[in-house]
Amino acid sequence: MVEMTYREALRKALADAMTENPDIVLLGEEVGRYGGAYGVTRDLIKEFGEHRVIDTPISEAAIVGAAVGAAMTGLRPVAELMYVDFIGMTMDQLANQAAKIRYMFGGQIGVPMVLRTQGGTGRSAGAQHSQSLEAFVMHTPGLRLAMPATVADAYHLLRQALVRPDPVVFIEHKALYTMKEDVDLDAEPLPWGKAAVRRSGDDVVIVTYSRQVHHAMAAAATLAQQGVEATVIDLRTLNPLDFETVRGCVEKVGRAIVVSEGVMTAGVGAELSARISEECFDFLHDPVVRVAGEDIPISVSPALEAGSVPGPALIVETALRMLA
Amino acid sequence: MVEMTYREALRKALADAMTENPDIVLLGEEVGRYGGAYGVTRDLIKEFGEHRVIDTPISEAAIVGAAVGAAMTGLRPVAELMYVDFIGMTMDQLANQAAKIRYMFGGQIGVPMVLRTQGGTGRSAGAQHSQSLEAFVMHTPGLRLAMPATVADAYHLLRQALVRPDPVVFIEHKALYTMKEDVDLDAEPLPWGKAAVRRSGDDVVIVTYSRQVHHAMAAAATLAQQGVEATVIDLRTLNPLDFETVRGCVEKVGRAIVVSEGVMTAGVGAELSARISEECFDFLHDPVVRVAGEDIPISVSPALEAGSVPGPALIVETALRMLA
Amino acid sequence: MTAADLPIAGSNSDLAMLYRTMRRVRSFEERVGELFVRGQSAGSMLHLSIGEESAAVGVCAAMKPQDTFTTHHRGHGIFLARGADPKRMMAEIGGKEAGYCHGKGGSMHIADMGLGHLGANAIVGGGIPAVVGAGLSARHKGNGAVSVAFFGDGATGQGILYESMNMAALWKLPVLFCCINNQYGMGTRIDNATANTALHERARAFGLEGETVDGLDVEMVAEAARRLVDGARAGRPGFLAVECYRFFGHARKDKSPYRDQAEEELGRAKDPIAFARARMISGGLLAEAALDAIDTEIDAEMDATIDFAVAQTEPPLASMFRDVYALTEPEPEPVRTRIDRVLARN
Amino acid sequence: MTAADLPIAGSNSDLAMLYRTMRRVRSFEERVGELFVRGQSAGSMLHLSIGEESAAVGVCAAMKPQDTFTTHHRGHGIFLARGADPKRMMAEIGGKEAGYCHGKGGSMHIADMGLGHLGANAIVGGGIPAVVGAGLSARHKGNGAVSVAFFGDGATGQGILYESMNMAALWKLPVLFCCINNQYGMGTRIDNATANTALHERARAFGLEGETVDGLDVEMVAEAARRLVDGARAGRPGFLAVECYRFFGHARKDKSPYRDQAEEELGRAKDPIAFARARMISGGLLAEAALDAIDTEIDAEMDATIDFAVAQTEPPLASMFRDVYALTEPEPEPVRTRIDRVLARN
Ligand SMILES: Cc1ncc(C[n+]2csc(CCOP(=O)(O)OP(=O)(O)O)c2C)c(N)n1
Ligand SMILES: Cc1ncc(C[n+]2csc(CCOP(=O)(O)OP(=O)(O)O)c2C)c(N)n1
Ligand SMILES: [Mg+2]
Ligand SMILES: [Mg+2]
Repeated sequence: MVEMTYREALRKALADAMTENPDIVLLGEEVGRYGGAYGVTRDLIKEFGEHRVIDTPISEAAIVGAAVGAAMTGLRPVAELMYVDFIGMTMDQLANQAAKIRYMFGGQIGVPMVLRTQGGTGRSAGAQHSQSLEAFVMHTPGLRLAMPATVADAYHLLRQALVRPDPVVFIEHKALYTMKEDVDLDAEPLPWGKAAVRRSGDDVVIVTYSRQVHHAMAAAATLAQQGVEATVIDLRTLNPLDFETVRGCVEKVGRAIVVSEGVMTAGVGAELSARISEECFDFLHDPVVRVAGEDIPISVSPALEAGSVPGPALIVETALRMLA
Repeated sequence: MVEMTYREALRKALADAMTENPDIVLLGEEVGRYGGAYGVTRDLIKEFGEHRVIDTPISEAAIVGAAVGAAMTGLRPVAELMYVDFIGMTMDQLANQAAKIRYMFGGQIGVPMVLRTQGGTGRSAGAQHSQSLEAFVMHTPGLRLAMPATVADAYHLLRQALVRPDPVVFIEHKALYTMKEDVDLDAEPLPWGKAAVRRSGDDVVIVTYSRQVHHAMAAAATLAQQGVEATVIDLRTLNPLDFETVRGCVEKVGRAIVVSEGVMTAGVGAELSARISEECFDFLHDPVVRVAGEDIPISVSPALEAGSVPGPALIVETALRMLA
Repeated sequence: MTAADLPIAGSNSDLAMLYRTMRRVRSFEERVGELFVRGQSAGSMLHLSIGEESAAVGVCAAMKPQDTFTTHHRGHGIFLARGADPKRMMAEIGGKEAGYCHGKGGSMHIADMGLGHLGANAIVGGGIPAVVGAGLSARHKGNGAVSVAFFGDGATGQGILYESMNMAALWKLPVLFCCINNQYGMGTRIDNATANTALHERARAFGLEGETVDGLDVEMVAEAARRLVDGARAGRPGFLAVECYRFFGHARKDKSPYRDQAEEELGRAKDPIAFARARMISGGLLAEAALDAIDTEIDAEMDATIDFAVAQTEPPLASMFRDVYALTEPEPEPVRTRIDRVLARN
Repeated sequence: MTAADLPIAGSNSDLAMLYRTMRRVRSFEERVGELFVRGQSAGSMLHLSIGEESAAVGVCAAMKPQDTFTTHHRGHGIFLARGADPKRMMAEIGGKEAGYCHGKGGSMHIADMGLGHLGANAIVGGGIPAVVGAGLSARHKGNGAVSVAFFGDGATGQGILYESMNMAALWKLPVLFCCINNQYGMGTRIDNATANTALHERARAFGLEGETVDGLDVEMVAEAARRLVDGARAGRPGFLAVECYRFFGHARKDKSPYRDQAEEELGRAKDPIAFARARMISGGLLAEAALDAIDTEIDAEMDATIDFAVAQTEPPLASMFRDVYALTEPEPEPVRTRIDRVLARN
């Protein structure tokens, strides 16, 4: 067991993978000399040189496009998008190229690249630097999607993403970088695509991912003090989606709350709520409840920002009322 | 009553609105001399001149960005995106700028623009020219979203979009342009944001929009022959979403099928299914069923293309089995 | 307050006025830094324009009241040069209700339609195409307005700049693209971001009038800007690169470890304010004492902006749902309300 | 079949071979038109490269087996010049299982890794940045491969072209940007899309080697291409604009009402095939009869591609779910299966 931050685990995953596989290259804005806007790639340029840790101009579309071309010609690129909020500039290269190339070309070639980025609220960064846009990716066939909540997953999911045959969008959460955990990285990790039941309880199932896993765990602890036992599922990857684990827990418990930081309408929570309601229909004592981000942009005002996304209190309140 | 095609209705809406409001300008690729890739703007440049019908270079991002700036300075731009598949290049200007400007700037100014585009399958146009990407728009607070299914709505929804205070994404369906209907354009239209109950029946409610409305109506006719009466709801706009009409019908009938052409996962169907399941829980005899596009890209092969999206047969089959 | 009835600070281009405006910008930016240190700013994404004041002041001096503009994330100085109220700016940077955007926008999203400020932008390059649209509006209305896009050297990596320049040149719009080249995009020096740092050559290749000017001398900047803004007004859109140096880190937390001392000292020596000051003294335009008096007066004014901002209240929580759509439209339904409805059955 | 063991059609640049290859391209494209007329093509989005054969053939003649490339939507000729099997191409255009992409890609998405064809693209500009990545791969592997992006004049409106050129120049990658300037993007003539039609000037402004060559003379195109491809291989990325004319409509259904007869006749007079033919005859390189024989042989070969394509079967419906992800991964669950599970309870 060693204590490590989410940021350090990500950095170690990159360093270890790059040591093992000489074809892995990083490219993105400030990934080299600056060490990454959030420090994830700090000093990797010293270790691997500027031909494997490539500082790019501010050209998100071409960064992703270059990664696509590199992946098609034998490299394993890890492109960094500094904020997931900038995905809008890359959506054509991501959704029309990376996601569809294997299919359009009849399976001749894949695009084994990873797009690392980070999202979420927590830094008063405003409407264009605080979003949770994973739904765009989840709605695009051909793209895998991983969103680690824990330090161990930050390491293992990134290592696993780096051996997947298809493009993986890997979304970190800016509020988790400094989170510390004791981890044993030699312990056998959960397989790629498997959800983790972080806590088991028979009263309600909370299905979530990324930072909201911690809010859900905090809520579960509070609920326990009031005699309510919650199961907390950390999906870890949204594509593939481990619905079997969700189904198993929900059919046992009969109540589900799905939590996501992204805006509620047509978001990831909608997919989860719909699937649970459709496929666990006869097992539900109560309707599935979505706890999600408000259908509004994020403000810089810390008060408004905090008010725009779910926290433990809302999850607790929702669970208690559901069980009332 | 006059007979008119969907295409002609759209063109008339633009012409009538431009005649009434001199600040309306059209800009986009091929909207002028060429008359629009699908002929919607044919000859408008002759009628209104090249300063109001502006042929642009192939620069989707800047087209939308220019429309944003024009809308902020007193014009009412209608930007045309030739295929909704190209929205990836515009998502930053659309979702980070157009959608958020009013909010970020504290309500000082709005962005009253319309982004006209078209989507869907039907022309063997392949993976990058056949998508249904409305979910991206529906998931973006600040953007209104209209998707007309009928000739009358093609006219009225576009006229209404052109007097809305906020940005409207207006998505036509490429397979409907040649569809003819008898319309009385002087008759009072349904208000903006109101869904239309196209047919009423007590056995199952089919909730859909755009081209799938016609598939649903065809399915309903077939079902009627087998003694099954379906209600068909045409949502007309997805933002605002008229959930009250959906609720009313579903609570009465107790069974719902939601149909969309876009891929199933995290799509519009997910939002509709989730809301119905959550809010009409006690009224549902059966789980809501989503009939949607497969979670795959679209092929040029006509056979594979047709197999990738819902048609009347699948809707009929689903309804019959639900009622079995 | 509209541009018409407000004295556009920069619009007087005599050196004393240019000096005063540059000095106000720097004094304000220093106070922004202090607001952050005092933990009163909304976040740490504060980008100071210290060292590049001549670009903001020189170009704004060439603009007319009806003109409009967009800025990048480092836009405080530009807006001040245009005549912004520093108190409301500081309040916005503090995320307060009294700010220009009621605390929703903050440092990177300040805007003011009254002064023709179509908005700062946190997306590098994000505000550039809007001036093409503003140019179309000006052509349509024939109001003789020019629209200026201010952006940094880093934005030259964004394709949308070229799409926009191409349109402006094609349609001969009254538009100016102003690149404030402070040599850095975060930790990346311009020569690590492009092979040809003579940025105006690109603009010319698209058919624009293109110039590069040394930002050390605000009078030269103002002169070049006047040439290009007047040209734009006459249907000859242009591009102006102002060469300067980013004196401090990218944002408040960046200590610029990626560049060396020597380079920084050289860069900071290119100080447009010190340069203007020296010229006025040597030219006998204003005496040292008079200039000191101006500085003291300005610093006092700017000190007051901190006290003002700190004293302001946070926006009310309910304002969160306002302005997503026009006020005439229903506000988005809060998640709580939706949860209530779903659970109402219990 | 890999580039190594296949005779790259263009790679021999004596005029007879260049003529033969251009002639094969035109003959194939004429058959594509016929396939459409016979209702045997998958859709009508078929973009013929008739009139611009010299660009495809001249540039491919300068490429080596290890080189890679991407094309735009008008890419049949380029792929043929690279040595594609016209039967499999025609089958793909017909949406058949025997096609290069098993009927999933069609005319606008043909690719073949064996010949280094990284793919045609239906997104204008969409295939351009891939060559930057291919350039990074070549640098990393030291395999001396050059990657060429073929695109049309219309793609010069796309910002991603400039982002890509900037990166290639900055990193000195073995990359060539080849703009096939057929004067039109759909109905928009180049001078209605940009103020400066000397496109190579932009490339130079970004630090690339930039040239424009007249597509009438395939030997001149091949010579310019060799200069630039060799330069790219040596670390001097380049840009080549080939001036030609789009003889027919944009796609099968377009009759080009937006341009006048006179202009079309002038444009079609710039025929690289007729030009090469005349030169060979006048230069005594090949006699009229010999050339006619070549033409007849080629036309016969291409006639066979139609029969082949028409005779092929549609891809099996189940193949719809294949290749969304790698074959080692589970296929996406069909909607029907999901509906079955939901309704199973009944
Ligand atoms: C689209 C986008 N990419 C990246 C960023 C992160 N970022 C913010 S400022 C900046 C550097 C911009 O440099 P420059 O344009 O020269 O402006 P300066 O900060 O020097 O004033 C970067 C990369 C962003 N905000 N938006
Ligand atoms: C991003 C994008 N925008 C628009 C289109 C529609 N479109 C297809 S081809 C074309 C014209 C392209 O012109 P050019 O690049 O010169 O190629 P050419 O057709 O002349 O070979 C347009 C506008 C598209 N396919 N992709
Ligand atoms: Mg800079
Ligand atoms: Mg062309």
